[in-house]
Amino acid sequence: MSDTKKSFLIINRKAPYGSSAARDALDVALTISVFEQPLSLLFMDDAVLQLLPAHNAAAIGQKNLSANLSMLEMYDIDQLYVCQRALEQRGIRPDDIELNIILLDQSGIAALIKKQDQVLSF
Amino acid sequence: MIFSIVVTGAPYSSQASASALQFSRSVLKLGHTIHRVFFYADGVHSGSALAAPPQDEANIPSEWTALACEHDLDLVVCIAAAVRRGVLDENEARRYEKSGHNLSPDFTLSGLGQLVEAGILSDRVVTFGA
Amino acid sequence: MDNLTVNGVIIPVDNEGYLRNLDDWAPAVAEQLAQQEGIQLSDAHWEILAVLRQFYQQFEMSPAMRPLIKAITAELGADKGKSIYLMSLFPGSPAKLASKIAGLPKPTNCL
Amino acid sequence: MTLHLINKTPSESSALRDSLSAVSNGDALLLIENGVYAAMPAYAELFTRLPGSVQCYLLEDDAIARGLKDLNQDFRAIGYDGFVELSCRYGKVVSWF
Repeated sequence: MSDTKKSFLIINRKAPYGSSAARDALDVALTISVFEQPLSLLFMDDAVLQLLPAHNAAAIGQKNLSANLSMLEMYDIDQLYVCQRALEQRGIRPDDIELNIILLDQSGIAALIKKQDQVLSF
Repeated sequence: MIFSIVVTGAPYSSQASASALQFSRSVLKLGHTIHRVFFYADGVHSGSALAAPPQDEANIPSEWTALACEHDLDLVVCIAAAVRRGVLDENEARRYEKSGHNLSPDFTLSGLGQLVEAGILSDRVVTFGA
Repeated sequence: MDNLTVNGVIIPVDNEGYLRNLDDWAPAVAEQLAQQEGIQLSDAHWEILAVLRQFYQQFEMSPAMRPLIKAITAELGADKGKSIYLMSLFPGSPAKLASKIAGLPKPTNCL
Repeated sequence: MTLHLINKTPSESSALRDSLSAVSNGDALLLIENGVYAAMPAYAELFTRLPGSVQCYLLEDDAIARGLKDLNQDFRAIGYDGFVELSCRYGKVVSWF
């Protein structure tokens, strides 16, 4: 869609459902992918809670974010980075997550941010 | 330098829109360009033409309008976020069979592609979040 | 747009011809939705609609063009996973048009 | 290099903590809105492990609005023009909220 390429990073930091942040970030990610720009997603802080499996959001009248997230690979969005410390703090093991994720420590996160052209936060 | 600005907080609920407004004024004053201001999530309420704050408070939506008129700014409100929250232009009101519309004429409803395009074409994207 | 009448039952559609209640969708309804768009559904159309409905069921979102093609390639083979093929079945904006006939939600004009 | 923009107090969200863990050498921090409270002396401890190459700023209008005085001397007060200049000087702006 555009000859210019910019690398985008979306930083997710919010838990799902309680606010629109997770869904807002997902919609932006899908759009960036439609524009065929290099894209990475980073899950920090409470956003790692988005990655827990087996949501059943119909119970609260919302759409199922884990179903939506499993769609990312259909959009060829495969750079999913996760803050290791955020997982540990919440007692989540990487094996609990059904998506293909890349764990990052603090310096890994700094390096990821450093190499981006644009960073959008949610 | 080419800037784009993203606002995700609603005026009067958060400071985001007011900060973005001040920042935008400085960007323009210093001779830079604003490619687009994109209102997303609760930020869409900045586009309401019906906001009526008390006279001794800032009217943030109309301040955006004034700035846009003066500098020919592209103020884009995310259509999906806006329609959900009841911020509609005439066209969407017709599309969803609603009795009224409230988007200020100086704002445009458009898709998230406008945000991504702004990111591609701008040197800096600055987000004012809530 | 006029409401549909399918087997004597009135199926309400909005002013753009989208189903007002997604639960109303049935194959006979799809036939009429397609007719409104000037399309006579063939087996070739039906297998695309099936992929689309399955996509929506699995991911709870309607696909953009590229992921739709990816899903069709996976289900129906690479010959059919091509935008030119989809254009021939659902002219103009295939993802949008097929979604409408498949009874998926009205798109938000998000791009 | 990155300008990190923080608009929350140290306790209303993890914005500040997350930004501090994501800085690289040569980055800058700018506190705006409620973020300026982090420049109160009581919070000085939070910033002691920052690399010396990281410059710290706060938006003066937001500090004045909140009646904040005698703030952490490591933070330089700037106006919106200074905010714009920092955005230009650093390669990108990352918002933490």
